[in-house]
Amino acid sequence: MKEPLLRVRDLKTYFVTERGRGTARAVDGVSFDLYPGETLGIVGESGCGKTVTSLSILRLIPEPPGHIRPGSFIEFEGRNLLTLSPPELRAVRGNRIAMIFQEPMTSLNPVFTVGDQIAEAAIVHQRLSRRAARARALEMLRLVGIPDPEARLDDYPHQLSGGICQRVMIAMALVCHPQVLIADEPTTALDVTIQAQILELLERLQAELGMAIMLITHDLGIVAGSADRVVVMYAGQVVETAPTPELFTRAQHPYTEGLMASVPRLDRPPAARLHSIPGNVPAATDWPSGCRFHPRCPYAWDKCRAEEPPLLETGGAGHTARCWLVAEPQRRMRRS
Amino acid sequence: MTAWLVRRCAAAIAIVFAVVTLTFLLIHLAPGTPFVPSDERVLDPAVVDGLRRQFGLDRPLGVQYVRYVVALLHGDPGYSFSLRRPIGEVLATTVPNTLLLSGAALAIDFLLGAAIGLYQAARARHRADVVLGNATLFLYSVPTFWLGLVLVLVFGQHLAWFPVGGDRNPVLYPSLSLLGRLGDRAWHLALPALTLGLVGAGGTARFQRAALLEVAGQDFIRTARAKGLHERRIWLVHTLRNALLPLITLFGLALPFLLTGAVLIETVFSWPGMGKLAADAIFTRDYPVVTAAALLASVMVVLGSLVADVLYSVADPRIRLGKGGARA
Amino acid sequence: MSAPLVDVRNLVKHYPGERAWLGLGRPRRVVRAVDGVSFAITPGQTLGLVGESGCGKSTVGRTILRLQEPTAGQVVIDGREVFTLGARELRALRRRMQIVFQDPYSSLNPRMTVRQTLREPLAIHRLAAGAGADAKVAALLEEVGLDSRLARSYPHELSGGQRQRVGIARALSVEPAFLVCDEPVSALDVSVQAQVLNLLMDLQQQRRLTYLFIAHDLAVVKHIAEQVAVMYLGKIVELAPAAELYLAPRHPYTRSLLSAVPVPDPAAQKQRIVLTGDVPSPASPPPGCPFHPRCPHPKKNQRCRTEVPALRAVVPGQLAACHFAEEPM
Amino acid sequence: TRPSTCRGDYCGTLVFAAAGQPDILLPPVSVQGLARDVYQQIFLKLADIGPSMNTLGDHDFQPQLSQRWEWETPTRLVFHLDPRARWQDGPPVTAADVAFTFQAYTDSQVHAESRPLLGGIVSVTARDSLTAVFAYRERYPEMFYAAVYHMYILPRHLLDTVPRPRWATAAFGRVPVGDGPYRFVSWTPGQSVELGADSTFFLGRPHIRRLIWQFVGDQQAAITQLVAGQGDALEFLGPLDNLRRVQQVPQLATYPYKSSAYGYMLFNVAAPLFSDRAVRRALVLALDRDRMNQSVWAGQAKVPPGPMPQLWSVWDPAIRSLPYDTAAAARLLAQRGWRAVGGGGSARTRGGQKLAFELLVPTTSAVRRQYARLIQAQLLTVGVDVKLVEIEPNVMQDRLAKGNFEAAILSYQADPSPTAGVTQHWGRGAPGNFGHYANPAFQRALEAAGHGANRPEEAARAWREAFSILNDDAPAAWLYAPNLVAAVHRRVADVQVRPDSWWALVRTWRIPADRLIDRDRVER
Amino acid sequence: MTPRHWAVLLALLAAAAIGALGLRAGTAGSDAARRFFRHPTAAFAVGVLLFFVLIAVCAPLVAPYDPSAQLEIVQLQNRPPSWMHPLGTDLYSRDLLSRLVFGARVSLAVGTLAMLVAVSLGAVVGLLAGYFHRWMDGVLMRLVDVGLAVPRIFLLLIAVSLWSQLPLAILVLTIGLTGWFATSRLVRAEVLSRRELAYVDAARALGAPPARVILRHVLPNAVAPLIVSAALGIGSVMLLEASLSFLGIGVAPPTPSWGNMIADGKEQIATAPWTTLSPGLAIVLVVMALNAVGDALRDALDPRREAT
Ligand SMILES: Nc1ncnc2c1ncn2[C@@H]1O[C@H](COP(=O)(O)OP(=O)(O)OP(=O)(O)O)[C@@H](O)[C@H]1O
Ligand SMILES: Nc1ncnc2c1ncn2[C@@H]1O[C@H](COP(=O)(O)OP(=O)(O)OP(=O)(O)O)[C@@H](O)[C@H]1O
Ligand SMILES: [Mg+2]
Ligand SMILES: [Mg+2]
Repeated sequence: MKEPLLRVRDLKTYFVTERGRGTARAVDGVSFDLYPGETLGIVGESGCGKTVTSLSILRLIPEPPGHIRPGSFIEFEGRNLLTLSPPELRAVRGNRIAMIFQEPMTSLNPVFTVGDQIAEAAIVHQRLSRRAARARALEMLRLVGIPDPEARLDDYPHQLSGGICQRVMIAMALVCHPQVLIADEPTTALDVTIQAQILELLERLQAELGMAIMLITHDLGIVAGSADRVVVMYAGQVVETAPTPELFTRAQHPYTEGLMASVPRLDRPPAARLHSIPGNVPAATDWPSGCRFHPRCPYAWDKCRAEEPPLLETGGAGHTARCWLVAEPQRRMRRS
Repeated sequence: MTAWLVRRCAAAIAIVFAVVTLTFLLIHLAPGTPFVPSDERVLDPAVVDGLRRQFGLDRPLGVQYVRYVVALLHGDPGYSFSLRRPIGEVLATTVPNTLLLSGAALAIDFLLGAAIGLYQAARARHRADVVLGNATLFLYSVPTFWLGLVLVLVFGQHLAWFPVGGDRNPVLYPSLSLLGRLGDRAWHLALPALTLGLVGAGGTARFQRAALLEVAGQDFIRTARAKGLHERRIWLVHTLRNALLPLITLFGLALPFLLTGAVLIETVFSWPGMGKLAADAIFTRDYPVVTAAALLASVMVVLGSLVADVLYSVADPRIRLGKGGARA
Repeated sequence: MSAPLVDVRNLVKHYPGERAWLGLGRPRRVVRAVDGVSFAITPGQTLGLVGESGCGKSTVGRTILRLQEPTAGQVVIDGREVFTLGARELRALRRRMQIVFQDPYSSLNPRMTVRQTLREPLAIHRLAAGAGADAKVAALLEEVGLDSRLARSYPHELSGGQRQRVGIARALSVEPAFLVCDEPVSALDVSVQAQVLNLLMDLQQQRRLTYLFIAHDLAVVKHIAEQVAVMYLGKIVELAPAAELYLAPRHPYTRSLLSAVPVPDPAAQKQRIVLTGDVPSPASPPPGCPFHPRCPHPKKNQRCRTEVPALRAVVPGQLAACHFAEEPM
Repeated sequence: TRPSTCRGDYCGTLVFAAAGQPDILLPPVSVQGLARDVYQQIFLKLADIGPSMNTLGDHDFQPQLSQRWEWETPTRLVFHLDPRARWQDGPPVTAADVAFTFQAYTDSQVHAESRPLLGGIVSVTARDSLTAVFAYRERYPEMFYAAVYHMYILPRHLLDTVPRPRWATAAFGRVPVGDGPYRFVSWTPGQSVELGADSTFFLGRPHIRRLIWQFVGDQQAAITQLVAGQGDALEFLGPLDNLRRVQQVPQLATYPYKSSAYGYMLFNVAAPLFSDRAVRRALVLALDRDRMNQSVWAGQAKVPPGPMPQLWSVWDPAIRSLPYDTAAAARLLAQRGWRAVGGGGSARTRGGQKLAFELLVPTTSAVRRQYARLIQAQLLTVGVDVKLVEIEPNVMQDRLAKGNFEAAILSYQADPSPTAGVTQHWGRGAPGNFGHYANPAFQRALEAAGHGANRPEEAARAWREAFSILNDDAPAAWLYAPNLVAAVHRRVADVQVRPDSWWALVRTWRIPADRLIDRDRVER
Repeated sequence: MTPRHWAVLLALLAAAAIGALGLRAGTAGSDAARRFFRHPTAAFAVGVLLFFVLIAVCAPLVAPYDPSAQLEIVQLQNRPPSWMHPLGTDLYSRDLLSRLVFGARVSLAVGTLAMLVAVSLGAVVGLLAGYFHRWMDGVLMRLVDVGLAVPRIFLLLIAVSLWSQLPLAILVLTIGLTGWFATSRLVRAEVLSRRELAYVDAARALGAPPARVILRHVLPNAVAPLIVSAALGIGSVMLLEASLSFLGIGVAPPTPSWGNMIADGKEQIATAPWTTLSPGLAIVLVVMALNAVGDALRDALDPRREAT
């Protein structure tokens, strides 16, 4: 196997909430690897720390209230991103690692033209002249398949639809040909038909440019269709990692299992009732002790309440799960 | 855009007309009489009556109003009672002075205010921010005229760095070179403009700081940061440019505020402007001047907000192209 | 089949653009949010209304309940014609029809506790007061699966799913027969979404409710609706029983919509029909078939550009508005 | 770098700090005092009052435009104009101008303030170009004063084309052309008026080359201007505080002068409360006017024995007037049924009605405002509740004229002539008799004094009698007759301040060549 | 000034400090209070306001003299601060501290009442215009345009000149009546944005009549900006009252207000600066405190302000 491009180890990002209710441990010891050229899907429910993880990689966490705990480690090209000086960090941001966000409309500056915004990164990182940068911007618009790119160059974001805006975001992120593209729920705000267009585009671009994509989503369908490997997060932790086919056939963690079962599906006849995971996602300020999923877990026993499981190898290649069931599979049998 | 402008202008004219009517009626309903000597003398009521007749004040109010409006439409705002000269002439000397004062104050207000606001926002919640925050709050809370009185006392009388009043040196001015004249005017302008400008800058800085911080929390600033931009560029280009939009709105609202301040500051600094003229006219019941001043003030205010709107639509592309301009 | 509880005929809703002359003059440039929509819902059944963002789904729901005045059309609910009612009769009819909103954050008054929220309809319609009202509130909370201790909470203290349940309880408090559910689960996480969907289905069973279920997620609609209407740019382009529609969609739009939904099964990845372009603005709809600029149908021709296809029965019970509904793609 | 070329005896520039603005520089139609300060430098009278300020007869008057005059008959006065007199645009000043001026002053369409004073003159005719003849109806002591004091001779050739009803706004009044020591240079409304010396002036070239009135907001601003060295002269410093402020400034000299002003609290006799003479007397008795004088003027003023400025020759401390006696005041009030309830500090009542009245005072006068508040506090101690109504002079004037007031603090800038002054304000039905005071005895005494011919001791007795009657009736409480102080820059020599018209003698002031400062030397 | 007065003054100072700190401690549990007191100056500002309110309420206890008593019109005129007269005396030999203390009553009352008039009128107009839209909106907002087109001081001077003698109630009323324009716009904007919210629709769907919708659902949620603008409004009214006094129209003498204290002292500003300094500083302090509180309230009442 190749060397990982990006290695995240024991990432802890906490927020000091002023509510006097302690610290929100939004990301609490997350580790995973991103390999060159792959698409890594990160799934999980709202509030489980997906966005905070991705922001932490580029150190975009607002400080205060947030801070990345010492001991966290994000290796990229042999350096720890978390200890880079500001100029070094800027040289990575937008240049080696780029990011696109969930809300394309609000993530673009409303008072600058699309062309200017795309060209900006090229001017800053590659010291292109204005004209060259503009040419590059045009090229990027073409690359992301925007019709009539010359005319769009001088448009403002509000003149564009959500789908086009997301394409512009992608063009902006890719303008310096980064190694890594972090896409934080790039299609959640879009309609299905547009979502399909964007996913298709990302696939094509990855094939053409050979970058690694970290695709964050809460939609298992998207992961199934687009990701090579999947990281499932729950309550600020990684609860399961596996290659995509493996995950969908042999999910080990009860949370992953429950998640899959509760999705209404187009490809199967409707059941009378949907499966549902009882309860709610707990608040980041007080995760349950022991296994964080135990209050909602149908299999939980004493050990789960008392002791937090580590990520355990399940036997499948690159398949790990944070669940005592991996160690004691018989208990799953007994319940089901 | 033209249609919009035409509509705005029509509305503006209607507003100005309403203001004139309102002022005319109110000031004529107020008790008191024009033509009273400002020194301690008692005027023969017969003389007053004669003057009233001469200026048409013996007619019923309705007749006076109609006459006034008709004359106004013919471009004749009448004669000032207390200055005994055509109002056009009176305004021609006072209005430029007020514009000069408000203009200078506006410049101080917005340049200084915006700069302080930017500095504060970029250092939000640091010491400098807290200190400046209190300073701007102080300026914002100070009665303008009181600050003016204090400044006159300190810088005008005791230190004698600035003149204590007036808009020019009446002795030297006629013999000065152009440059000398400009210098003289600037020197006289300094204290009143600073007083008015500083008080305004207090408010503007606070507003600007809030606006910048609001923008700083938006998604697209995070995008800019993710692009690897320098913090300076993020503040000066991405944040500031967006935060200027609310500032433009404030700019449109600043004019009435400045005119209000001008009434007081012109009094404190004996600045021969429209504000003082108008206040004096109200006190001396110089009806035509009051109405003319109200007319002009409302024109200025309406124009100010019009300019602000136009500026806004120039600065904000979302408005520039009109609503529903989205092209797919 | 019994007579429909809700009968919508040729519903039209146009939003006027901005008005000239100080807001008093003639409006300019209308938005044709809903442009001639007809359907009927049998008592105790669910009609799913799907379509992309901005196609007019919410407007249909809101106009039927007369939260907005219609531009034209007729709606009969429970035998009464909604659009001709006076204020008093309308208020009475409001007990029969209710709405559940999408956004769990804005649909509850942040300054009212759950109890106050739920007591309000009881007070408006004088259904219960005092201890009776409290008992009713407790019963409602129980019915939607909430702990009655939550009655004292404010909305911001509740999770999204809990809020949505309170919203449902509020709608149920006046014991309506007909419920418009405007994307009630779109904002919820999958695990919670399942809980709420189950709840809605249970309630329908227990109370014999009739639903107009608005959603953009075809999978969700498939799960809950007996009938499905697909909207595009203010018009219904396909209307059919759920089973038929999902099995054999007739309109090219429905087909591409279905193909675009990602399926959580890496093995079952099928061929996506990726549409080009975006949904046009309802302020300037294209002439002819509203879908023609994006239509992937191989037979697309000049007729599509000029002639508006009527919504017609392609096979019995399955209506589609396409000139080539019979042809395979 | 400034041009500073003027040297010698005729340089001088004076800046007068002026709280106010002139209305129009056309003598008969102007109503503002400041306008007179300015136009009296531009226009001449036939003759001017002498330093004694005596208004009786003609012997204390000094030639001005006329070289000399004579009485052809007891009721015909002939003026011989100075042949050197020229209008500033060239033509000589002629008797036709005098006749024209008289017509203008007496024209009902011009509304000259002094028109009533000219009532005794039947006609003015030009006998030849330098001889003007005044014909009177009858003889009276101030007949010469009436002819010359208020009438500034106007240029017929410039004004006879202006229709009389338009004089009030005549353009001439904005760029006047006269025959006096100074010619008009410029006037910017709201800013300043500038006059320049007429070097060919026939009575002698003025030493001060430029006169500039700079308009400032109020008295306080004027003093600040003076103290800051931007002004040269101010005729009136106001209360004690200001005097102290000015006296600390080395470059300023102060010039006390007898003022022509006096102040008083007027009761409206037509108001129910003040129709009662005893109440009026009680209120006057209750006021410690000496102490108020100390407080406001630091003793610089005197409490007048009647409605008179210190300037008048009829001033006589022996005139009978009411003393300060709160006990007597309280007794009087009690007698009239006004009972004290509670201690001091609350108003007396009668039949459930409070002993209270409104006292009008103009916002613009610091001195009168100060008096009003002192009065308010002092009267409260005898159980009278004074409601201060501080209003703009324009409203006050209106209410006075309409009789819509109970009491007011007035201040009067008097003519040098007591006859005109007293009659105008206390004569029955006189236009200035706002308080509606009327007493036949007083009226008789007044007439006797006015017609006292040229026998001074008889006149003085008549005046004393009249004022004593007035004081007994207490239609007003006389508050102050100040000794005013003017401040003028020390470099100015030969400063004379005239009580009736401060700057009337400016043309005789001078700045010695060795004391010239920058602003004197500036060449226009 | 006896020891008793000093004691009362210090006691009130302590009470204000304790009150402010106590308030902060007492409300520590609530989110809004926490957001409020997060502002560095909020507690101090609350203390200042409390102090002045206490002083105003207990004026007769704090003031060593009758505020309009002329103690000795010759000897005690314009005395600089001393132990007997901690803030000095004025031209009329009145004790400035006593005047300041009683002036607090008037100034705060005028500020509060005029603001109440302005804010309630603005709220009503804004609600009507915002909720009923169409012609009502058009008419009312044009009215507001006219009101905003004349500088307020100008409008006030004219309005005030209608009375030759200005009763306090009229002063309050005119200040209020000329001050609601901006508020009504604010409320209208707020209503317009709330009008479309789902919970308002829900109430309508439940059959709630317009009055109920406005009063229970729209108004309470539009009230936060209203409270903030009220806090700021008191300050601006106080400044306005001072300005009017400066121009010679304001609270009638001898009743002290901070504005007419400055106006009374302005002629002595060169020779007895303390006569204008203390009321001037009092105004500045209170207006600063009100602004600080307004700012803090803005955060406190808006849960979205969590992060900033
Ligand atoms: N600025 C912040 N201040 C305080 N807490 C924060 C902040 N940002 C995030 N959090 C907390 O961190 C936790 C994780 O948030 P995050 O945005 O990473 O979730 P997510 O998985 O991206 O969810 P979603 O699907 O809703 O985007 C949340 O519980 C949130 O409350
Ligand atoms: N009050 C309004 N005034 C003007 N246009 C409106 C108004 N409300 C909605 N519209 C327009 O009407 C069209 C249909 O809106 P509607 O909310 O019904 O769509 P929708 O299908 O519910 O969309 P979504 O999935 O985003 O909720 C949109 O183009 C929208 O912009
Ligand atoms: Mg997220
Ligand atoms: Mg919708």
